[in-house]
Amino acid sequence: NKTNDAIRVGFMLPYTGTYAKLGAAIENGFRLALTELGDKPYGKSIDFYTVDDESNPAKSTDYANKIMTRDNVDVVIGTVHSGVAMGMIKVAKETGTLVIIPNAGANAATGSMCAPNVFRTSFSNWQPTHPLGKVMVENGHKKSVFVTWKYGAGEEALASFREGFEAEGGEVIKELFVPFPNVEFQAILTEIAALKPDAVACFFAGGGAVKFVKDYAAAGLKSSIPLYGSGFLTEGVLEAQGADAEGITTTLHYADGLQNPKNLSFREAYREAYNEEADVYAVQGYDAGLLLIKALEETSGDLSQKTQAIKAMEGAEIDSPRGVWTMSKSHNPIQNFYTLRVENGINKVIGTAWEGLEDPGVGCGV
Amino acid sequence: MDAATFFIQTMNGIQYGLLLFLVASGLTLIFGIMGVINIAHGSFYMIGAYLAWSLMGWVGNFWIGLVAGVMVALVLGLLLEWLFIRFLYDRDHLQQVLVTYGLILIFSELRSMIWGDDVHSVPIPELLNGSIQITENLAYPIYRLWLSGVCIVIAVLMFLGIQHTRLGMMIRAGESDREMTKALGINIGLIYRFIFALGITLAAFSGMISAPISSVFPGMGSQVLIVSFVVVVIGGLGSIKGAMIAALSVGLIDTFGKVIHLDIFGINIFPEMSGMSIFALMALILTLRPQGLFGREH
Amino acid sequence: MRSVIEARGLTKRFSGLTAVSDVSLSCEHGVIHAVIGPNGAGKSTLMNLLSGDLKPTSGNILIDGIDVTGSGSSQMSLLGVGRSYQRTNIYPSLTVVENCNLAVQSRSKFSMRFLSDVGSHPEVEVDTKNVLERVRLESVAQKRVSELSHGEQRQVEIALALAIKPKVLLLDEPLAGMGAEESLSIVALLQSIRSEFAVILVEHDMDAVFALADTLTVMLNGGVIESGLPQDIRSSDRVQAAYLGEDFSD
Amino acid sequence: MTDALMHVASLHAHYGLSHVIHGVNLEIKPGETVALMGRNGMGKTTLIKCLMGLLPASSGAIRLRGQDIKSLATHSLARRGIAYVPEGRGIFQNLSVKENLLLAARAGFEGRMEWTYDRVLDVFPRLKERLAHGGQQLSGGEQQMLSIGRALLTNPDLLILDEATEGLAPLIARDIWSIIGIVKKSGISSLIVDKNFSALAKISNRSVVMVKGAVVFDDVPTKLIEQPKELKTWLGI
Amino acid sequence: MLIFLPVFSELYYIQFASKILIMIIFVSSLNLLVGFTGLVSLGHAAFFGSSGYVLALLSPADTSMNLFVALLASMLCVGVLGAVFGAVVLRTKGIFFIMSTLALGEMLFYFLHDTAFAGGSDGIYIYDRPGFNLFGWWQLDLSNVSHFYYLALILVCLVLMLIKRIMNSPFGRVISGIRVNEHRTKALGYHTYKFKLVCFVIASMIAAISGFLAAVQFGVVNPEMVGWHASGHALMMVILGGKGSLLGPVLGTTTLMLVEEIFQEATKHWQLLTGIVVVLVALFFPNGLVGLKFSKKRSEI
Ligand SMILES: Nc1ncnc2c1ncn2[C@@H]1O[C@H](COP(=O)(O)OP(=O)(O)OP(=O)(O)O)[C@@H](O)[C@H]1O
Ligand SMILES: Nc1ncnc2c1ncn2[C@@H]1O[C@H](COP(=O)(O)OP(=O)(O)OP(=O)(O)O)[C@@H](O)[C@H]1O
Ligand SMILES: [Mg+2]
Ligand SMILES: [Mg+2]
Repeated sequence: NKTNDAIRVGFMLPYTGTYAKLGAAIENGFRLALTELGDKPYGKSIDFYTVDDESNPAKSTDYANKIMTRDNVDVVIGTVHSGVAMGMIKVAKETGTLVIIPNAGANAATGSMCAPNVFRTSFSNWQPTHPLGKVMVENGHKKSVFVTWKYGAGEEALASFREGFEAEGGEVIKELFVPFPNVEFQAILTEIAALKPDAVACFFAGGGAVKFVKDYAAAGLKSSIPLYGSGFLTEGVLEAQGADAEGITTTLHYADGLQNPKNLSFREAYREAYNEEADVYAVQGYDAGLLLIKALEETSGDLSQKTQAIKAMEGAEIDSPRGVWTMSKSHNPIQNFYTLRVENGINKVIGTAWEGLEDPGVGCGV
Repeated sequence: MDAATFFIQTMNGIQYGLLLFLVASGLTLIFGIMGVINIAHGSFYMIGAYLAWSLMGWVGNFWIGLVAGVMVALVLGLLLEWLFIRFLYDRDHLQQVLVTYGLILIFSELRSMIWGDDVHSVPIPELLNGSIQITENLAYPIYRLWLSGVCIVIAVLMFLGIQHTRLGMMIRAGESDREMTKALGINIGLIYRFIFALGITLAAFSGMISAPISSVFPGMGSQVLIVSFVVVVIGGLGSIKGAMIAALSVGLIDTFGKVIHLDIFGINIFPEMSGMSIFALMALILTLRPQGLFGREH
Repeated sequence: MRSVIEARGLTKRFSGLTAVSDVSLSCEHGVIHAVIGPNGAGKSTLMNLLSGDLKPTSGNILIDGIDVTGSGSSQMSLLGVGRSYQRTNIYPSLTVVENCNLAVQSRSKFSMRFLSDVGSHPEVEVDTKNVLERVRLESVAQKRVSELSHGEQRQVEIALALAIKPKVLLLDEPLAGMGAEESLSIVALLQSIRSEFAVILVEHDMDAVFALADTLTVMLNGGVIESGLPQDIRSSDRVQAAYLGEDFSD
Repeated sequence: MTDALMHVASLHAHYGLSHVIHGVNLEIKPGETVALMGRNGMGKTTLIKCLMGLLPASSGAIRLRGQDIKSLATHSLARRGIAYVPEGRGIFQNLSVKENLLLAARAGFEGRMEWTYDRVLDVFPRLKERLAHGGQQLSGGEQQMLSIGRALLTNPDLLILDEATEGLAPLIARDIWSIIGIVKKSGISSLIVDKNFSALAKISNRSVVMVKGAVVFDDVPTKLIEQPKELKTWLGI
Repeated sequence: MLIFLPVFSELYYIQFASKILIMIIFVSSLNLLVGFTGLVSLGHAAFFGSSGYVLALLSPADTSMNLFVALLASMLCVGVLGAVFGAVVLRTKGIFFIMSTLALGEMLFYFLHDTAFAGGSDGIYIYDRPGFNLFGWWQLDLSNVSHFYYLALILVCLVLMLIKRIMNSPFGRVISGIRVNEHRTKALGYHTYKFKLVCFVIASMIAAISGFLAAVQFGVVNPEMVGWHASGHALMMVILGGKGSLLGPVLGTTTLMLVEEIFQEATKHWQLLTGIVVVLVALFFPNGLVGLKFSKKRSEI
């Protein structure tokens, strides 16, 4: 009963729970991108289907199945949580449905689990912390401590940080873990004070990021040991962190303050449409939309021509608010990473940490 | 770990323990003493934090916001008791679980509708904003110390209130035999309404005063729920003293679990498996003392 | 004749309070041994020791001459000790028949079978029927116990003790809460079955005690103050002062 | 009728679907001691539960000092001067003896304070020795004393005793009867259920006999003793 | 009607029905503890999840296992785990039992989540579903939705029959005695600990069946499967349906899953509506949804 006069787009995103905010931003960004297409692209309507994945990996294949099999969508935009994304990919491999991942960073998604029909417009966990080591060594910090939650994404971020940092001659003198999603950091901070590293690198996001940054400052460490992190440490939570975030240096593939024309117009349009400021998640959603448009252009709106669609997406050059990026062989963005520093309550771009960083796509036999 | 660090870590553990006690205090009342299983405890903690954020932001003063928040929580508690909980005292405990589970869903959604899903933080009040330098590069926030003080005060008040006042006796009597309590002329319904509301208020209050150091975010309720139950149960139902000791032990275990390195038979226990630590502690204590540390044997 | 159950120097202390101190007594088959004494004398505690519900601080318990001190209540029960409780201790939400079935089945070897049907063991129902007839509960057999009156519940309590076909029957105030007629019928019941068990009876109803008991032990403050034949006890000054009062002096 | 402390008229009560109390009429005058008798399961306890507001009556009237109290909550009934010693005693297991008593202590309906904590301990010296014990550690008899002492501490006008001397040693039972005597003398009305017919007959002003949820006899005890045949069928004596 | 569902229904709804069937097995096994034995467990998902893990760990990378061998292996491993857990938690009673089951469940959760031993927080994926080949002339293919559905349906029936059998057995009689008054049951001569342990193991093995099926259906196992949320959710279904009856878990599971499914379709605020339904049911049907049926019957009298 698949009608050929509609493009069926499914959102598999968290609409409830901790990541609900990200889910909303992604959907907003995505829809904004599609407005470029007008009302009836290629004479077809665009039908949207949604499923709230609750960020629960145990239900991931189930929800993926629901949107891919029952709703029979042409393409799925999802999701935020890495574990859920993996389940989704697993189902996508069976159904062959196109998938565009607008956030989840699990390396395997475009590594060992990679698939022709699975694309990512965000980042791999390997990416954001990889350039961090270089930035730290450039700033003269050779001995560092790494702090993260004990879970998949944290461990992947740590591994890539170590790789990048050691390649530049740095040394990770201690890895400190906090059980997920525990947010009591006092013990860790005391340990850091005792270890006296040159700098601290960390991987946190959301509520944990806010608390870590505030506690770090309250413990007085901010003035003696500089804090670095992957960009998610300050992204979207700067307001909550307030003055305590001042001076934190991070690396990320996007920054609100990027001064390219694309970004300025995107932010303007986003503000107009949703009456709020865009963030990296909105950009990732937006780029997912741009990527889909490439596929639609190539197939004149008929996504059932899968091979063409995939080919178009593989060869896409996305003119993104974050700067132009291309797809790697394993379907992950080859993109710039910027060095950001919090100054006066905003993430200021102070340089490009790495031009065109490509995830190694380990284990992907494409 | 040198002696100074060890000492500081111990202090951290105690301070965290006190915080846990505070978070669990409302549950000690409602569950430990009234015997009502309220699994929505975490939701009230979360609501407290969001209330603090919005009220304090609105009036622009921590203390006024705190008082206002306490009022709101009290009213909310009274209302909930009147609407739902009062029908449940004489019923199977599991019905209480079911109703409060429903409340979790309702509150998390209402929170999202009213306040959104953003992460926020609440500024530390001027009066308590500052810190004490303890080593050359480590400072201790005064607010945390104040928080510990509040926990101790609440613990003492609760202890005296429950063990040594008529009201405390009435609550405990009501738990043992409601009909008989009524037959002695005690309006146990009214008392329970207030105690329930008080428990809710305590939960919300702890959310409010933890907000400046814990930040305010959607999943914060479920995080404290389990640990609160752990504290109340390890301590033994109805025992304030037990809850305090349990909270301190959990605080210490959690603190040291994150920084000590411990291998057993080549398997890394700490910090690799420190997430398990408080549950292992609970399992161990309940195996040795099936009624909790200070629980009465039945 | 050898005693079926025997206590030697039983003592039980509860943090500070000695509820039972150095009590020795024994009971033979076919004998009703009554234990009386004022409230709080330690009678129920003694029963709890004999039934394994409590572990003695010191002293020994012998069943058929074999030392079984330290056995828990389920082991004691399997050794042939049946008991009724002073505070009614039955299955309120089950029917009278179900209550008894449980007791009867405890003597069988098939309780662990979870794949066979209860219907394939009709002997349980038969025994239950007999017990209910004995304690005159047939008329309420299908009622839930929680819907019975206090007195009827007390009868169920006794039925459970009888249903396990014990060697030793420990009855802790079986008549409490029973009406005059029910009391009489229970006394009659005990009379009719006395030859089958060794019975230790705790009871405050002195008419019943003197009607039933072959020997008497009188407890006070945890210890035994007198022990002997009913008529001797009745006339003992110490017992009168401590327990009976003058009403029973003749 | 107006001078009655408690007045019950054609009271009916059910447990779920089973009709247990069938149109009971009963009157308790101030200072009167009424014996409520009947075999097991005849509805004595159920009637008392209705009087205490613990079981809602299906129809009929209950008046206290002329005022309709049928729809009042149990605790306000107690506050109007009714005290209750239930069968099974209703001791608060998790409270100490002292707490059980202190919890109940208060002035009566008209502010009387005849029964105080100290007086109760004088009357029940046994309790004095057990003050710190938890409710569940008491012997059966000790619990009964505690329950009665607790009821007296509310300084009631009407004391309802269900199974007054159940489980009490003869000497103590005698004490209880004498306490009931003291209670009677101090002008407190009481409604007493007990199986000791002769003691009850001695002390009560009136005997009420229930059969299958209805009152079949309501007169002075001597009249009852004169009817051996009825005694046998109603009470099994 | 249930039998012919695959004939007329869309694929997705067959899968959804299978999901309900799987949960019915899980919830029924929990009901065996909660409703029939009076042991309220908040860690039952430990057995549900670990059964899936056993399958995932046993599954060879490139071929599919024999269904019955795999199922039996999972049940046995989980049975052993159940015996170990049970031996510990059964020392406690009441709320302490709830909390010790929670503790052991969460320990397992963190063990799976924090160590690399079984895929850590991401879990493991099962690529080749086990199957069964009857001498080459008939093939049970579990990636075929209808086949899977029938397997689940048959297992549900077997499990319900088994539980019914257990409850009508001498063992079941003792179990309900323990629920109502364990002290007296002990005094009657039953070694209650042993009975509870056997029951605990049986319940864990039945839960293993459902966990096994879930792992096969979803093709993924994850620490969330053993976490207390999963246990709690199942417990809600038991209470919602009405504990202590064979039908309760069936009603509770079906209702809650349907309600969630329908509300999820209807609105982003589906949790609000679900919450309201749960609260209302709890308030108005003190005995769960089965109570509804009984009260109707009663009013007819
Ligand atoms: N678990 C316990 N802990 C502490 N003290 C206890 C405990 N059980 C009983 N006692 C005390 O031991 C004493 C003896 O109690 P027991 O119940 O044996 O008396 P009893 O002779 O049966 O009295 P009654 O005739 O009133 O039933 C009492 O003073 C009681 O308070
Ligand atoms: N909760 C209940 N539910 C249903 N029926 C009950 C309930 N309690 C008592 N009954 C029934 O009501 C009748 C009256 O019981 P009640 O307890 O009033 O008797 P009683 O006169 O006090 O007897 P006893 O002297 O044995 O205490 C009995 O037949 C009993 O089976
Ligand atoms: Mg006794
Ligand atoms: Mg009665």
